Amino acid sequence: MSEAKTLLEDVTIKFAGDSGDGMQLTGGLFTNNTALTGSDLSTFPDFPAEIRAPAGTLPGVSGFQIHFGSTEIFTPGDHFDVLVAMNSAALKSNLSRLKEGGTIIVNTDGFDKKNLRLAKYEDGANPLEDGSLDGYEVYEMAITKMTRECLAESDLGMKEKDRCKNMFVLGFLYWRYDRNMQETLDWLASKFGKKPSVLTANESVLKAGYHYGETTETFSSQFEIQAAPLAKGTYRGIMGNEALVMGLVAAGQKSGLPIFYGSYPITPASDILHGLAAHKNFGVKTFQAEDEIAAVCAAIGASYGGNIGVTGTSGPGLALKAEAVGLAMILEIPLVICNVQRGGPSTGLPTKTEQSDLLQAMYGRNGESPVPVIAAASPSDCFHVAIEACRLAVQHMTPVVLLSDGYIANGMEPWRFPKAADIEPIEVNFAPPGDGEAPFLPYLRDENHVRAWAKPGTAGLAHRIGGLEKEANTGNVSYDPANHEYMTKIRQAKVDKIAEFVPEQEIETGASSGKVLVLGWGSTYGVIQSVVRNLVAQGESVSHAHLRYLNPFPKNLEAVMGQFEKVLVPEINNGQLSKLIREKYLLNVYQYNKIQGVPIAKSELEHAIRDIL
Amino acid sequence: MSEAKTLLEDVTIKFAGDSGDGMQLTGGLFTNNTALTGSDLSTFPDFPAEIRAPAGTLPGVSGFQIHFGSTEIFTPGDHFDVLVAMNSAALKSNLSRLKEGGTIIVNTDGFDKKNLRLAKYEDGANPLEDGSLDGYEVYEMAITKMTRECLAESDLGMKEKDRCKNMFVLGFLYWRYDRNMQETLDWLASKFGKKPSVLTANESVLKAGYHYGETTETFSSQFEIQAAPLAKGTYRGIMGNEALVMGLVAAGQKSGLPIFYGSYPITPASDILHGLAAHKNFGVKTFQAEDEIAAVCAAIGASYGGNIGVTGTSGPGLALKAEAVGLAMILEIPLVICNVQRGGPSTGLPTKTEQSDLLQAMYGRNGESPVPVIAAASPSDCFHVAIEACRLAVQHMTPVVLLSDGYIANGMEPWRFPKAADIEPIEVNFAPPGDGEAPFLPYLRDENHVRAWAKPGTAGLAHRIGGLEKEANTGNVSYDPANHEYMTKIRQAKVDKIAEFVPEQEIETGASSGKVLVLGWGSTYGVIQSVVRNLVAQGESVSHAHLRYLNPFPKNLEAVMGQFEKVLVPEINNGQLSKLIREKYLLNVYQYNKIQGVPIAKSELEHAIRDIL
Amino acid sequence: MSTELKTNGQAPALKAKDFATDQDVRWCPGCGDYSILKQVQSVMAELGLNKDEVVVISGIGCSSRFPYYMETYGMHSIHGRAPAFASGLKLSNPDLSVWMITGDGDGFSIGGNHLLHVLRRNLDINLLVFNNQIYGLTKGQYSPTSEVNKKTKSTPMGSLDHPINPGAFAMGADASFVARSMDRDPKHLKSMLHRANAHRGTSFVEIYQNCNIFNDGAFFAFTEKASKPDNCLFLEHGQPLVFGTERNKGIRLKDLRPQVVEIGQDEGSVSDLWIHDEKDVFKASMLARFFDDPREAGTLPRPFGVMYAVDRPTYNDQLFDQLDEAVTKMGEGDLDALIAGSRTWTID
Amino acid sequence: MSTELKTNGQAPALKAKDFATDQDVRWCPGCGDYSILKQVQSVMAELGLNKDEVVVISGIGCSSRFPYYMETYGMHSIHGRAPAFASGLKLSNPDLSVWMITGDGDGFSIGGNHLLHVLRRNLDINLLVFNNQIYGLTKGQYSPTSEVNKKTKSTPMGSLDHPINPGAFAMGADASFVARSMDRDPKHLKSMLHRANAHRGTSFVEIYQNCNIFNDGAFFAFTEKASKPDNCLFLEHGQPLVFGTERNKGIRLKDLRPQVVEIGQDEGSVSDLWIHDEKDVFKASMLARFFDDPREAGTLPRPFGVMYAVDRPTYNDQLFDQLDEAVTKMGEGDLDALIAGSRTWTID
Ligand SMILES: Cc1ncc(C[n+]2csc(CCOP(=O)(O)OP(=O)(O)O)c2C)c(N)n1
Ligand SMILES: Cc1ncc(C[n+]2csc(CCOP(=O)(O)OP(=O)(O)O)c2C)c(N)n1
Ligand code: SF4
Ligand code: SF4
Ligand SMILES: [Mg+2]
Ligand SMILES: [Mg+2]
Repeated sequence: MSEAKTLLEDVTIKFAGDSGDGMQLTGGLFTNNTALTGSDLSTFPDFPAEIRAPAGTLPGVSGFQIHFGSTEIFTPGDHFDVLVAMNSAALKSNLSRLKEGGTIIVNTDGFDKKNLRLAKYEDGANPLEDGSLDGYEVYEMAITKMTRECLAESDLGMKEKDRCKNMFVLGFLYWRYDRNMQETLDWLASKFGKKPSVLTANESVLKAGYHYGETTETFSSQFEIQAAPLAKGTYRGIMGNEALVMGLVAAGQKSGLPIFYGSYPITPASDILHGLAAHKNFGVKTFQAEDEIAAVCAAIGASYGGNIGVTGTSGPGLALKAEAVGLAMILEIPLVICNVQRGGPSTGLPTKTEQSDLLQAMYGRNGESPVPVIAAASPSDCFHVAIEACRLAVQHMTPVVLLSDGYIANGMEPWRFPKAADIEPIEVNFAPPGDGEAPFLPYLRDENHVRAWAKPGTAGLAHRIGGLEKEANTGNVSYDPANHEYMTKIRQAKVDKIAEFVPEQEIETGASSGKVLVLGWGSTYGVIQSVVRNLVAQGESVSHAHLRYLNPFPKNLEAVMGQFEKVLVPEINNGQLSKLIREKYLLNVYQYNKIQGVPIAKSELEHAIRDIL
Repeated sequence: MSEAKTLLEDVTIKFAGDSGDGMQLTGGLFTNNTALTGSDLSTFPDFPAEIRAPAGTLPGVSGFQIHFGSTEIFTPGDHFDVLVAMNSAALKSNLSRLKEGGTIIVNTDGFDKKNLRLAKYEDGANPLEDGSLDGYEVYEMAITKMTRECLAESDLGMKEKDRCKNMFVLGFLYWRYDRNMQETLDWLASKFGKKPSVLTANESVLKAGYHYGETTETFSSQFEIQAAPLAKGTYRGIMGNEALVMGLVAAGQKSGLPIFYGSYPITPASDILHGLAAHKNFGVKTFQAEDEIAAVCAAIGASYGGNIGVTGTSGPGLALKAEAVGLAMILEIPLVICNVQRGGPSTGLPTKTEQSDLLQAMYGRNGESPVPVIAAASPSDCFHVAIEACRLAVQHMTPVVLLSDGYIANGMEPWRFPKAADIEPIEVNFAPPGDGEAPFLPYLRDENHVRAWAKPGTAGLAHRIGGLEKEANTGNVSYDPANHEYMTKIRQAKVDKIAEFVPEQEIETGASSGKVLVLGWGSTYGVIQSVVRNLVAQGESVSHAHLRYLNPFPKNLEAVMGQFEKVLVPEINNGQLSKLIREKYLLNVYQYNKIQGVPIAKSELEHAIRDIL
Repeated sequence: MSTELKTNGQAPALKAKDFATDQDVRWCPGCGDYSILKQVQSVMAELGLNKDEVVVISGIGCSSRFPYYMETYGMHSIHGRAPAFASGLKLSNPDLSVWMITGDGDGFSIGGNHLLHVLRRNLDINLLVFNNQIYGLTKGQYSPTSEVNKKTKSTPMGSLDHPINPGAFAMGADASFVARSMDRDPKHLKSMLHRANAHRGTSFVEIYQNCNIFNDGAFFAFTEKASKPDNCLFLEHGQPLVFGTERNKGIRLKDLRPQVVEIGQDEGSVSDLWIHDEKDVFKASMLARFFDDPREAGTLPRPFGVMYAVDRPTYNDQLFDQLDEAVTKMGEGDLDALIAGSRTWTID
Repeated sequence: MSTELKTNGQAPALKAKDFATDQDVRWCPGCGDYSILKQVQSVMAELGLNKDEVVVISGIGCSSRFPYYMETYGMHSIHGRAPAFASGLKLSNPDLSVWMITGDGDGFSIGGNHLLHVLRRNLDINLLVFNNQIYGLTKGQYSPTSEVNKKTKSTPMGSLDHPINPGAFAMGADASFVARSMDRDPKHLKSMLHRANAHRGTSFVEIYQNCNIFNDGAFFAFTEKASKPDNCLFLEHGQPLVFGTERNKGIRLKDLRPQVVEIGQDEGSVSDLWIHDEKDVFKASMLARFFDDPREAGTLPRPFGVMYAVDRPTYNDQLFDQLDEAVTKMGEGDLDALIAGSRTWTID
């Protein structure tokens, strides 16, 4: 047992194994444990494509990446320091992202002939033997065997025993990073309390892994990562879709209105439906519709009835909702459309991330059909953005598109969560009952061009709405040319006016003027923050501004950009925000575009910035 | 009977009456007759909203406008010289567009109490009596009564007799413009040959109208409009949707492939379906699908099978097709999507015109999903654009959006039509049968980035295609990051490359450099031509360029625009082409936008140009 | 006539005309929609409905202009999707009386799937399908209920598609209430509207409606005096299937096939006749298949009335039960607890 | 077993394995889809189909990955729309053998309307619905065929929607061929595939398919040895409805309601039993309604086999007939004549 602990600033670990190896659970437990140490962290799961491939194959590999450290952490890390590989396929598909000289913890039992063949290693080749891992620190452990041995006395079946092998790895890593396992033991107890033999098995294998680290001579060192200088407060780990769910629930509570969520399952948005379905005690109604069109239409129907109608989907689903969103727009009814972007076009890369639905959100409807668009920057930000989307929708009587993406949706970060009491209430004003004398004017507008929300069931307000152009004020069908122009312009003006109700654009990091402004939106937040902070620390003249409001843009955006010589827009698409900025401000922005279904790496972005510095 | 004939350069006449009064037929017959005189002309029908309103009411008014003259005519005219009003509602709803001092030909029988009330004239008010028509030349004729009298001997029922009253007006106008009626008499004979009493009735009323003009003393003058200096050749009158139909049929003939048209009825695109359905002897297949989605998917299926798959719709339908168009894009399969634009958003103004689906055509799909977009400039241009869309689709293996609009679709103009033999053939290269040895690579590309069209049924080419991202060359499903970026970029490059296969942008009128370039697209062609020619004639430094290719833009477009101090983009929308030009060229164009569901008037455009001259 | 029917012994608060708006009704003169509008307005008055609690939701089509003419809340939505809007609305506020209007194109063409799903879910909505066997609003293309070989603008050589049988479709969708009526029998139509309203669940009422412009006379065999008695089988729960001018014809099953018999003739005794049981799903499934072309000889008559009506739980009741149950089981939602989740840590 | 069945007296040109692609099959180990894939491949071989003339078209779902594993032409399209792609394809080239694959979600949820319309149009397509009563690909939400009160990720308190009965739906859509089979009875499945292929028109074959990950055992009552005989009613045209381990149970109609009788017992004589007639739309409509929950006592068995099969003209035949007829009537299209129209004038 080694005594010396090496102090590290940050570490990135990738857990990789077969879909059946429990890597997501292992990663999750390790994450929770890490959070308790006060490290800042960021995680990202890396699922196989939708269908479980046969065990041991490359498409069957499931991964979980965690980056934690004593500084502020913004991304799950580009490359990992440590790769845990439970089988040959896991090693093969992850090796290229392991840092030079990095550490490999390998389950040698996953490298038999069959496994090697399934991982498509050349006949007879075995990376553990052929020197192809030279230059890495490789720790070979017969994890399956040791797990079985540890459970020799257990009355579990072989399959169940083998399922414990992830605990061995976890225990071993707890030892390596000098952790307290109590919290995990507690969790196991609560989870398997009713199945004593499963509980005991997991406990003993976890401990066995820890002890293996303690007792074996293989390892030279334990590592320690100190707490990050995070703001004081109480934290939890949060994933984007989870935060979105909580934000919607909070918006319901804070507005006093039921949330109605109409949706049709689609990766990576389905978890919003799952999450909300579990919160019926908050009065949240979920409706799994027959398709995306029915989902959004039901949400519009619910908004018409005075609930907050919300629908959620991903790219192809947003395309299907286009016509109905146009109706909500002309009806001027509240509606929130959550779009968790994934790799496109068409079915595309359904389990990968991308930012390529921005233009669709802006323009993907017939006619002149402006709607506000906002985007979440990180997992926890989904909470705030969800509330904001509901606020804008009900206070401005408009559909609002909320953009998230697969990376945010499934990524996790620590969150110093707010108290319910500190969340601003959402003021809602339904039209009061009519006196039956003066005719009710459903399309009369206030100073912000907003009409009243008149709920069916309210006395004296009976009126008809529809998708045909309407006469100003009365809402009666009108084919009058001048009226159409007026209505088209006032609907645009209403959306534009929202700029007065949203915060001005701020600089996140760096000076408010200088050489390069990196202007991001959505899930590139973490990588931009991390790179720009670094560059600023190195004395470079770089700043970071991050757009949460894509339509309308914050009213000072042009002025903010004007303070810099160059504006760089990094996006996980072929340049969609760039297009909007170019069009609106005639500004020749620099672009950095990556269209690979994966987040931008720090090194890539740093390179792109340095190129124009 | 007056002897003097006044020579006029051009005249605009508006026929207006109840939906049941046969104004479209009257207008059509008058148009055909006018064409024979060698005048140039342009027409536009002005239907009531979709449902026949009760007879005599304002929403029930149906109109037909014709502008003809001895100069080149580009628009149906802003204001009319002559208004034919068959009843009170027709007068009321059209009077504001009659020129000062214009002529009104009015059927006094349409001004009884009931008619006045239905037209919502104030109680007791009658415009024929209260002096409100002072300043116009009003010709009152008891048309209904005279028609009935003329048919006193006929054995037709009263309703059928009354249906002839439009012939009275027509005959009268034939006299007024000194026309030969023979051609109309021939037409009547062919149409009603089998119903002798109907034929006789129509003939006699037509002649009665003519004779009424000849014999009555009311009129001071006949008018004559000389032939326009049109190019020599054989002409016919053509409407946009008709031309589109013929263009598609021609594309089928010229490519040797069956046209498969999958569609779901929607105003103003339904007539394309109707037209094509009548051409089954050209091997054209029409499929009225259960909705727009099925329509486009069936068309894609047909293209997959080696037909030219075409679908047609209007705005809301295009929204519904978005997801499937994205599939066709990633499959890289030929597909033509005809979108006859109408007033939006949502159901909007279904019978009115607008150019507001350009951005939807460009960006209305999930993910990075570029497709070529082209637009017709005039009714006859639909013919050429339809062929061009098919050519681009099959030669570049891509969906192509063809934009028309309600104004072009229903407008008519004389057309010096081409000979079939002079239309360029469309070359199609299906992948040849495989030898069964070398594996077939469905996504192998040629130098233009175009893959082969491999028809099911071809020996040795069995392969699978789908909406998931595919590996370059093989087309197998691929989640590889670099491959996705490559494929995204090559799909974009393929579309961009089309710029090398389309004509360079030309100046239609005016010098190739100067003060103002008016840059139009679609149905504003006529009004821009007409105004710019006029201004040029007046010595102003104005030119007109008209975009037929909206994506990609012609490769010299920037250079063309660069020769002018200012570029003005007039559009019947809130500035959609302007956005594209601003974004692409960072050029601060001037805009003139009219969003009233009606075409831009000459005077309005002239004003807008003069403002920046 | 039941115009003066009073639902609860009190005079109706509103008259039929109170349900009419100030907008001009824009259907073609002579359109069957007028009669349906009138019957709906009178039935609402008869039911003593409060116009502030009624919502009429439609798609797109001539028929779907209906909401504009009803002085209630209303939404003229988009083509084919009315069932979804109506579902969301009902789930937002189950106290509303929701009436959905659709046409044969809106309902069975673009909207067929939503219709299928609302029927099986059984939300408490009254769903009226105006079947004129044509697309009226778009000026006369054939619709999914048009007979084969129909010549229309879009099918100059005749249509090829086998028509949808709305009753069979609704049965196939496991509707809990399936009825048929017609524009030209106001009394029958009103009684169906009363039944539909009384039914808890999605009430599917197909209404034959004459489009006198594009498909005039499509249903004359059923609606006109001379042919009606022989072609229409008016159903009454618990009564034998009898029809004909003299009510001398009946239906019985022979070898599992329905057959027309002359009552009093050879084999026709009333006691052998099929007794209508609107709760019997097997019988109703067969009845819905009485869909012969009345122009052909020896055909079965077309059933009118309630073919099927059973009680099963409504989606809306069940959803609200779950909301209550959730509170009972988990307590009122506590936002702070939700946000904090089960695992937190503190940095200080 | 009919593996070696030869359709035309000649040895099949291709073997089942010739219909397998080089792509790894990515379904979960144990998934019912494997068996279906295998049977389809063998049947194609047995039929002597030429792989260049077969096209397999699917939507999205686990089941819809099917085309990737078939060494034929294939298209993995978008969710729910496969019937439309298949229709367009068949109309582009009616000589192709078109097979459409869908799931209960793809087919009955988002795609219900297209299914309805392809069935009534009766294009000559073989349409296989893999019903696993769950959304597999999106990881386990309830589907339109899931039983009421199903607890899934999206319905933690149980689902509320009354399930679709696929057979009744297809009958309601006036399908010309309606059959049911299961993944775990390869022989029966193959015979159904043969029947489907032989039928001219849209052949609707529902296949019970076990999703061992998200809905394991959903059909065990029908597929497992012990319970199968008592719960499955295997249909044979012209034969009485008999089932049970000892084939001692039968179905007859009593008072127009189907009833299980013990053969040889009190009232049970084979001659009284319902004789299956797959051409009888009334009987088939009733058969399709045998949809009881096998876990409940006294229930009707679930029919497997061909419930309904009639000949009616296919849309594709009729469309091509019209194309021919048009040429006969109007002559081959003359482009010059078309362009010129009937009224021209000349300026010179
Ligand atoms: C998305 C969309 N597609 C097509 C249309 C055009 N459209 C309007 S109504 C209609 C059919 C109406 O038929 P039906 O429902 O039978 O109503 P009817 O007019 O006969 O009462 C169609 C095709 C539309 N408005 N929107
Ligand atoms: C437009 C669209 N909406 C949603 C999805 C997500 N999705 C893919 S498959 C599927 C359901 C699949 O269920 P089923 O058809 O029963 O197939 P199974 O996986 O069970 O075989 C869903 C909802 C999608 N791909 N596209
Ligand atoms: S077109 Fe037909 S359905 Fe429409 S309003 Fe006129 S008569 Fe009625
Ligand atoms: S999830 Fe279910 S249906 Fe999908 S492959 Fe796995 S077992 Fe089969
Ligand atoms: Mg209709
Ligand atoms: Mg399924």
